[in-house]
Amino acid sequence: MSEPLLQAVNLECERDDRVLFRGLSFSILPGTLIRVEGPNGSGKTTLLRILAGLNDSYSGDLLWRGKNRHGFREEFLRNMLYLGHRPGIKPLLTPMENLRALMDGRRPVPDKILWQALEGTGLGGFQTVPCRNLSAGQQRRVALARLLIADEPLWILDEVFTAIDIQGVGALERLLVERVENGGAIVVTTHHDLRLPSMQRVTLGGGDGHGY
Amino acid sequence: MWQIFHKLGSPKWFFGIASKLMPWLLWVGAAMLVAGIVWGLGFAPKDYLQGNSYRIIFIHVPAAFLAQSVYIMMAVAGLVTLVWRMKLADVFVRAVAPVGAILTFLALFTGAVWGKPTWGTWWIWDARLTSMLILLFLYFGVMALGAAISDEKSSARAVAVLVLVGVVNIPIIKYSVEWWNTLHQPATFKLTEKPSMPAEMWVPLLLSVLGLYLIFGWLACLRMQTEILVREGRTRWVKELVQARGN
Amino acid sequence: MAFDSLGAFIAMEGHGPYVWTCYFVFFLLMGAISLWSLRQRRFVIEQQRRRTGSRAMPDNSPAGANFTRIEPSQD
Amino acid sequence: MATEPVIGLRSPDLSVGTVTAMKAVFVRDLKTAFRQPQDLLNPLLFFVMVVTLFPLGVSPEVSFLQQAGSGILWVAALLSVLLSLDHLYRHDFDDGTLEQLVLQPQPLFLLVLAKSLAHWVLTGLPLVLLTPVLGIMVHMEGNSVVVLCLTLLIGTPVLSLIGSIGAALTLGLRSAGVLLSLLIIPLYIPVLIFGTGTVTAAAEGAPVEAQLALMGAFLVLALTLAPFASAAALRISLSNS
Repeated sequence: MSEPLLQAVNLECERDDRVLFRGLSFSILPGTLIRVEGPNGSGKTTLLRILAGLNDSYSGDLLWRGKNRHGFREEFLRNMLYLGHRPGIKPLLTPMENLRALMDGRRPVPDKILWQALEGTGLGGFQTVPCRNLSAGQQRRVALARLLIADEPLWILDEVFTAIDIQGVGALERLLVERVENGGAIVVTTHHDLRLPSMQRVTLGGGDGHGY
Repeated sequence: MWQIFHKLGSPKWFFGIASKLMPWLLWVGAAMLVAGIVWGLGFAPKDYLQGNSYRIIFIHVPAAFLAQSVYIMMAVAGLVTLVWRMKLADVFVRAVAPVGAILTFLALFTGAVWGKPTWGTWWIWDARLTSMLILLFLYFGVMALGAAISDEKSSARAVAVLVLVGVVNIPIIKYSVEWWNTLHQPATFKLTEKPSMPAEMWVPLLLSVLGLYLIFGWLACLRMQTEILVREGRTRWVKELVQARGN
Repeated sequence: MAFDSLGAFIAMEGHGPYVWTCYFVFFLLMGAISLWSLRQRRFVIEQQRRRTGSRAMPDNSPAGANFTRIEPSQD
Repeated sequence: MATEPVIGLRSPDLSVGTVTAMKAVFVRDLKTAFRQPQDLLNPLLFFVMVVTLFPLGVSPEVSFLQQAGSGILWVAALLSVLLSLDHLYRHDFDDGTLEQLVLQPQPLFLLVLAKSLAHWVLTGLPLVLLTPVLGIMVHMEGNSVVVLCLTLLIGTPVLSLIGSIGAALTLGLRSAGVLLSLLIIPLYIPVLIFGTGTVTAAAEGAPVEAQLALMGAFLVLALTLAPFASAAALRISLSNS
C-alpha cells in the first residue's frame, strides 16, 4: 500500500544558465500531501510541470511505481491529474461545455454529475453562461470542479488557491484533506499559508540555487 | 562502442580534436581548392559548346554539391539531437546553417551568372535553380527558428524537427519542381549533359569539390568551437582554456 | 596553358566578366564568412575571459523584498 | 476516519477510447470556432480579396485570367490557410487547454490529427466551396473549375497538416506569424505545383487521373507523417513555456 506512486531521484533542472534545483529526491506516497515551497522564481512551477510530464528538460530519474516513467506514459497519464496556472478553460464555452470537454478525454461522466460538480464549486446557476462572462475566480472554479469528480490517485496542483475567496479556500482545504485521508496523493504549490495535518514539504531555492 | 559515442558527444573532447584538425583541414583544403581552380581556369581545355564560360563550373558545382550535402548532414545531426539528445549535434546544426545558406546562395549566384552567356538570360525558372532557391528558403527557415527560441534545449529540438521535416520534403520538392519544369519549359535550355567529361576537366573539378569540402570542415570546426565556448562558458575547462589562450 | 597570353586569360573570349565576377563573389563571401567566424571566436574568448577575470559576479539568489516606498527628495 | 475507502489506481477499462477522445477534440474545436464566426469568415474574405487583386493589379483581360486563374486561386487559398494557422494552437496554448491535451492518456499524434482535421473543416473546406464562384469570376472553364475544386479538396488538408507542424514549432514565440510563413511556404511548394499543374493539364485536355492520384499520395503521406512531427513540436514548445 505504501508503495510510492511517483519518485523523483536526483532531479536537476537548469534554465537560462541558472540551476533551479539539483540533487532533488523525494517520493510521492499515497495518502500524503506534498507542498512545494520556495520564493518567486525558485522553480516551483517548473518542478510541477516536470512531475506532470509537461517539461522534459531535466536530468535525473522519475519513477512511476518504481519503474522509469518513460515506459508507462499511458498508465501514468491515466492516473495523474494536473491543474496549472492556465486552467484549460475556454472563454467561449460555458462551464458545462468546458468540463465536458476536459472529462471527455479522460473518463465518461454523465451530464448530471458534471452539473452537480459545478454546483459544488459554487457555480450553480452559471453552468450555461459563457466563461468569458465569469470572473477570474469563477473561471478557476470551473477547473476546480474537476477535483470533485476526479478519480486519479495523483493530483498535481499549481497555485490552486489563486483567485479563490476565503470561504472557497476553506472548502478546498477540506476537500484536499479528505482526499489525502482516503489515500490520494497530492502535490501543491501555493502562496496561501496552508497547514494541513501530515503535510510534507519540498523546499526549493535553497543554498545551491545558482550555478556559479 | 557506446563509450566512443559518448566521448564524441563531449564538447571538451571535440574542442581538442578540432583544434588539432583545423590547420590540416584549412591548408590542405585551400591547397586543393586553389589547385583545382588554377587548373580549371588556366589549363583545362575550353568547352566546345559553351566556350570559356563553363569555367564557372569549378566553383559552381562544389558550392551546389556542398549546399545540398550540408543540409543532409544537418538532418542527420537533427536526428541525433532528437534521439540521443547529443549536445554536439545541435551545435553542429547551429554552426553550419549559415555556411550552408551562403553556399546555396553562391550556387545560385554562379548559376545565374553562368546562365547569362549560356542561355542569354540571368535567371530562368529551371528545375535546378528553382530547387536551389527553395533550399535557400529552407536554410533561412532553420536559422530564423533557431534565433527565435531563447531556451537552448527547446531550440535545439525544435530546429531538429524542422530540419527533419525539411529533409523529408527535399526529394518531393525536387521531383515536383522537375515535373513542373517539363510542364512549362520546353527542354531547349538544357545544360549540356556531357556524356564523357575529359580528364582535364573532371580532375580539377574533383580537386575543387574535395578542397571546398575540407574548407567547409574547417569552418564547421571553427564555428562549432565558438558555439561551444558560448554554451559551456560556465564550465571549468572553458575557463581554464580561455585563461591559457589569453596569456 | 589553355590561353596564349595574360590578356587572353583575362578576357576569356568575351566571357571574362562573367567568369571573374563569379570567382570574385565566391572568394569574397567565403573569405567574409571565414573572417567573421574567426573574429566571432576571438570575441567570445575575449568576453569569457573578461567574465572569469572579474570574479565579482552578481549573486543569483533572489534578493529579499521589503516593498518600502521610495520618496523622491524634494530639493 | 471511520471508513477507509482507499483510492487505487484507475483501471484501464474505465478510460476513454482514442476515437472518442479524438471526436471530443474535434467537436470542441468546431464549437469554439462557431462561437466566434468572424474568425471563420476572415480567411474566406482574405481569399476573395487576394483573388480580386489580380484583375486589378495585373490585367482584367479574359485571356490572361483564364490562363492564370488556377494559379491565382491556388496561391490565394494557400495564403489564407497560412493566415489562419496562427490560431490553430495559439488560443489553446494561452488558456491551458493544450497542456490538458498533451496530458491526455491517448496517443498525442492522433489528438493532433483531430485538431488538424477540425482546422481543415473550418478553413480549407469553406475555401473549396467558395472556389466555383471565384473560378467563374476569373473566366475559368467549367471543366477546369471542377478539376480545380478537386485539387483543392485533396490539397488543402495537406496544407492544414503541414501547417500544423509550423504552428506547433512557433507556438509562444514573438512574431510567430511571419516566422510561421517563412518555415512553411517552402514545404507548400510541391502541393502548389501539383495543384495548379493538374488544372493546367486538364485545361489542355490531358487526362489528370495520374496527377490526382499523386496528390492523393501526398495527402496520405501528410496524414501519416505530419501528426507525429506536430506532436513532437508541441511537446517541445510546451516544455519551453
